[in-house]
Amino acid sequence: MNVSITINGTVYERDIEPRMLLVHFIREELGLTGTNIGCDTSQCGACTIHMDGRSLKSCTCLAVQADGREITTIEGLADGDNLHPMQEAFWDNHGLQCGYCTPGMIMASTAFLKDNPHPTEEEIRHALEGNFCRCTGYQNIVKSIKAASEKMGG
Amino acid sequence: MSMRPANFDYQRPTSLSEAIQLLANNDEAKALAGGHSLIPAMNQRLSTPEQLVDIGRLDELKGISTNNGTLSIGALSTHAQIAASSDVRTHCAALATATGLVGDPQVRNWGTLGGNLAHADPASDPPTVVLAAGGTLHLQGPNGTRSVSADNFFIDLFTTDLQPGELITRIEIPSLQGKKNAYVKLAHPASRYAIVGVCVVLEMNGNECVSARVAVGGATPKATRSPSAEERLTGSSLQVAAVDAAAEALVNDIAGDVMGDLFAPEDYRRAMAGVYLKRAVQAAMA
Amino acid sequence: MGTRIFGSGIRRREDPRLITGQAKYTDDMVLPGMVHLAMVRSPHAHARIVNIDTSAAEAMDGVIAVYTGEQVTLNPLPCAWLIPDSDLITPEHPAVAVEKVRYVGDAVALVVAETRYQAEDAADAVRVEYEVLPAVVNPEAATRAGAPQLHDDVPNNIAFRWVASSGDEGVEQAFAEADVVVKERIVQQRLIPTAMEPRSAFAQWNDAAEELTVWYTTQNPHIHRFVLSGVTGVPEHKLRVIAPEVGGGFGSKIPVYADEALTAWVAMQLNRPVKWTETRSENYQVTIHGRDHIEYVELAAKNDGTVTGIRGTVYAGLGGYLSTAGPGVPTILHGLMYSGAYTFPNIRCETIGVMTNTTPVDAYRGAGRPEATFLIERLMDKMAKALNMDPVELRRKNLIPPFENGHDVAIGLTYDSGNYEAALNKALEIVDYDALRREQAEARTKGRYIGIGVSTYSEICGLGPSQVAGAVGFQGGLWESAIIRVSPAGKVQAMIGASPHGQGEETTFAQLISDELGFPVEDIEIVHGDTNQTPMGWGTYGSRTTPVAGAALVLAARKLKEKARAMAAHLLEAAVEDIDYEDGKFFVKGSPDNAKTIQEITLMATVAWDLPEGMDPGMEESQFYDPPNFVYPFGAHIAVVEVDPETGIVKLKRYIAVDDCGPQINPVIVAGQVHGGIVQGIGQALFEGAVYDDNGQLLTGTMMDYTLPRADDFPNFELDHTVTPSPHHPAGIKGVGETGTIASTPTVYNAVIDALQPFGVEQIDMPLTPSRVWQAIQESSSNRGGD
Amino acid sequence: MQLTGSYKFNHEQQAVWDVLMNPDAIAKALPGVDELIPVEGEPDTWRADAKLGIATVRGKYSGIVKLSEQNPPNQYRLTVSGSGQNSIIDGTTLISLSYDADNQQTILNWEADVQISGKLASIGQRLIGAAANMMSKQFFQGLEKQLPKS
Repeated sequence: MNVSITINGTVYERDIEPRMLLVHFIREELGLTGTNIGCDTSQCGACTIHMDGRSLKSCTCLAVQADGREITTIEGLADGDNLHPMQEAFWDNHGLQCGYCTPGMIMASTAFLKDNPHPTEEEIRHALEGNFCRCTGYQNIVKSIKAASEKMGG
Repeated sequence: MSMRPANFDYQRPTSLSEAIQLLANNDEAKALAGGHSLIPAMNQRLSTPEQLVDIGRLDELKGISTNNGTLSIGALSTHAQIAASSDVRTHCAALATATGLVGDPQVRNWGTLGGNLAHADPASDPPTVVLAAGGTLHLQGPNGTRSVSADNFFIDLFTTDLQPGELITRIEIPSLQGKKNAYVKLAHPASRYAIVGVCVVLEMNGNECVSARVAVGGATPKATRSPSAEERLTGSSLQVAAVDAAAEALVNDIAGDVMGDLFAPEDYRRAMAGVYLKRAVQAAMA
Repeated sequence: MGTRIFGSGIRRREDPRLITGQAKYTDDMVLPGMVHLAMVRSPHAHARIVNIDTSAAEAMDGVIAVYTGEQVTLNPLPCAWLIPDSDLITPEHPAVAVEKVRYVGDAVALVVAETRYQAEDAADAVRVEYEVLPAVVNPEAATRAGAPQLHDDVPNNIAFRWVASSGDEGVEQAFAEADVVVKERIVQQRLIPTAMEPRSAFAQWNDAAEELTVWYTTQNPHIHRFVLSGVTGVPEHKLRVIAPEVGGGFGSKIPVYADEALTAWVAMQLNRPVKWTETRSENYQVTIHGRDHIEYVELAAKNDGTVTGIRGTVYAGLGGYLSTAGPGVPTILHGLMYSGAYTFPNIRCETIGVMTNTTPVDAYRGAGRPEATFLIERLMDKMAKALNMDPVELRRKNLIPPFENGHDVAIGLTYDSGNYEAALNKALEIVDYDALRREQAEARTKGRYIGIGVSTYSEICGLGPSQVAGAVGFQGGLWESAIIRVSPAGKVQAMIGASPHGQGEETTFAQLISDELGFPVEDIEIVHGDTNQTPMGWGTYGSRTTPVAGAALVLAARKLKEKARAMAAHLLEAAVEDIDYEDGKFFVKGSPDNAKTIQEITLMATVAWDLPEGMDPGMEESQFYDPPNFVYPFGAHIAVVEVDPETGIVKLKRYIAVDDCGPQINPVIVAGQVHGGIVQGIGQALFEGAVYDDNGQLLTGTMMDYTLPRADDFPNFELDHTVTPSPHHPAGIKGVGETGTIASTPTVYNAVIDALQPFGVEQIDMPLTPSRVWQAIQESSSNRGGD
Repeated sequence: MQLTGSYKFNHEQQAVWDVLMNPDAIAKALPGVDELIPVEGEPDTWRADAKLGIATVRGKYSGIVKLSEQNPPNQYRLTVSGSGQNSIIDGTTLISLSYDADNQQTILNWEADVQISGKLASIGQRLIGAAANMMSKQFFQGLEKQLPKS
């Protein structure tokens, strides 16, 4: 089936099997391997991207469902050479170690801040319920998101 | 070991009637709305439908509105939309709570209420609220439209009154404005599904509870009302003894049907159903 | 002089590629002509393979080959920790099961196809007929008469019996003469490491050159080259192992698994690049698990609180086959830890290593040392209660007094340095322990159940002297090496054999070099993870990278510095002993204005127009380093929890960690290591546990059932530290990768039991899930306290 | 996994027994089964293909159904073993009948030992008990439908 999906501002047209998951379309068809896969039951959140501005686990969506939609992946978050404030905050606050969960964490938290620009620490912790990290104990991830919210909130 | 679905035929009808036709024509077809129950099962190849009928873009199934206080929620409304809807908060706060507790933010962004109710997972949150709130499901199928009360819709484990080719189009919930209502949940720490979820709807006249609806989910194969608990609460002033009695009544009502698993054995679930009833009453009255 | 870079919490140099999605993990690799491998795995825990029918799979679209075990020509997988004096038996571990499967997930066939979807379709179509055999999953039960036998050559499923003792007579006497003995049966439940990146391998065979390259999710590429060479028959100089970005390991990427070797083998068969990546469910079934002990332990003491002896008998589950380091974990890394931070004079640990129809068990974060620390700290709390002493006082009474350069403990180790009471005092100060106890008492009167847990620990890490490795049967060395190479313009590449994967050594090691030589951090690149680019090393595990590879690096830098000093002396026409160094500049004593920078010196040494007599050109040094001893970090942790008796839910309210890993190169990174370790340790106490049914089916086979800790399970941790340098590390540094995991499990466990004192609850098996805590409260004889 | 349950038929015990022993009736009552094909040389043993499952979790299974230890009209053993969806299901159920003359009901009690291997074991943990109960209920309801209206 033919699909046309806009990813990070570029329109990609491909003929794909309907069963192809969006995450495989992104990683394997387009070679955008910043989006990672950490589980097979929609729990871990490593594959989180934005679809039409809202966070989505791209393992829980068929690529055909994304036909005609706008997608942002971790590769499309920075504005040219300028890191997104969330990326900067993760870097500044040691919000990552092995980095595998990081793209999903950053995508989930940037989407979260759109709905809740001034979250409390508790709200941040709750907002991460769809994302696992095994390295950081979440401590510096929470700190990073808090810092980003302060920076972005001005 | 898979995380890739088996092959299937994919159809994206442009109208509700076309969707119903496609589903009616093929016993092995499945409707795909948000896909947040179906796709995980397909990824594991536990579900291998021959055909998916993607209803995710049908405008007929979208939108949240109120009509004389009755909430009307299009089947394709996402949990996040419902949780954030001021209409829902006003008229059925418990549903806003419950949809805000489904899965995680990503799931709530794309999972739909219609898909959720049709799937009828026993540990899901919304069925419990729709049942306690006295909701009605509007269905459309090859033989036309019909309405089913939530009381009659949930039949058993993953089993509803939906007939082949039928879809949920929208869900109506009478306004609970003025009634106390709340949903509380003990979540499985890994899956986030409800071990126990309890919803109460209490109509108060001064200190007296003049009517009560109580539903429990998670503990039993389907969201279940507890007539005995409702009876204990009705006519009481929700004093500790009455609520304790209602909790005990709830536990007795469901005793034979309680499910157990590794994380929450039957006796624990049974006890928690009572505890969470008490907490639901507290939350409703808070 | 500027701020010293050693000790500065600079941002990580790894991060830009990781936060932008540019990092390349193994599964991200692509080569033209690539094909995909999927495994057909046993759904049974114990069965004979009767027949495998691959015909349907072979006929499917895109399928290139299907192989069964009989066709695979790899050598068996070796066990590489052959603990001595234990009658260890190492049953054969074929890469693909041929006659019998021994755990759910044991591979029985391989499918290769053009796409992954096709490979998985075809794997589903391979028909395997089994004769199902009875299974056994409990390591204690597996040793009993009549239990199902996994391997014909392992009678009673006992792979080894191992004893560590300070002297059996003394131990017997201590227990016979004790005023009080406390005992406990402890189940160290199985844990699933769950590195966020599943395992993956990508192999390329060059038929003409007979060269094999394998990209590999590994913590130790050089070990994997060494072993893979033996398994595949490809000689080491023709075999290149590359660890690209590795998404966490926690021990699970140390062992040599069949899958990676099979990926390489298929590449050799087909002469095409082959990729294999496990799914998470597959990861839970076949990637190693940790812990799995049933322990019978006891502690003897005098009435005044002097502990006189500790002993234990441990049934250690090893799984269906012996994993690479499997036998070493519950023995060497466990029994030798029984001294803890204390002056225990009599110690004995007996470990019975048992084969069961389960996923093989190997090193998981802390590996043996968390299990030992748990039982010590658990018994200390139990003893405090028996003696009616405050648990802090009991610990204080038995702590080893401060020492700076060596302390012998009864089990036979020499600890390097320690000041345990200082760490304990600091932690107690942070929480205001006495006030906290008053608060607890007050809360109880209001029906709130707060619990306080305190642990002191000392651990063994920085593995370790190679001589010791040999003496304890480890089939390799444990030294590290480093090469520092400075280019003509003064840019530095440092090559290390260790293989960090999230720990941040690209940053901290650059800080070490910068601190020693004065090159700015941004001019230093740490090269690791590629056997063709780095010198030999034994890998990243056991909190050894900084203690061992870091030491090699510091010594290489110092060698380089001496060369630079000699060159500077030559350039400044002074005697070498008159040359001073500061901040990357060399100058004649007293004349800092007339200095040569390290970059200038490098250039002159590299062009080599005018070298001092006898000096070789270039600015490059290499250093091998075999540590003289382990390092022994230590600390004290405190947890405050509240238990909701109605639901059994445990809420962690505060967590305080005071750790001492010597001087910290980068305190932000150290804190990150501690954070992650604490959460994994608390995971064991409260959330995680792999469960098999009696037939060997893994019931917690996905992330939907195996509970990983989440962000909202925790408060902000309160961290502090003391600094006690290791006397033998050139920069005084100890390891810190495992301390959090080692300390936090007993700390939180003891806090929960403390909270439940009014109910008389003494023991609950981990993890302390709400239903278990609730059940314990229900069953408690004195549960009237809860009314 | 041990499971137990009971079912009440508003029929005489012999009638219930007869329908329980009738392969055509069993085939009709087993959810998703069209036909039981006798296995040659094995008494009271049939091969069946079934489309089994609940809601979205549904797949093709093939297996063997066997009746044994018959003690008419009181007790027998029903053994089912099947595989599909990367899973293997082995179940043996002891079925006992007794007649409650007061209520004119035949009471069927069953005690099952079910062993599930493979995918369903690792992922279906939370629901297997409830699913087994539901499917057994469907089976007995299916049998009851084939009894003459009482």
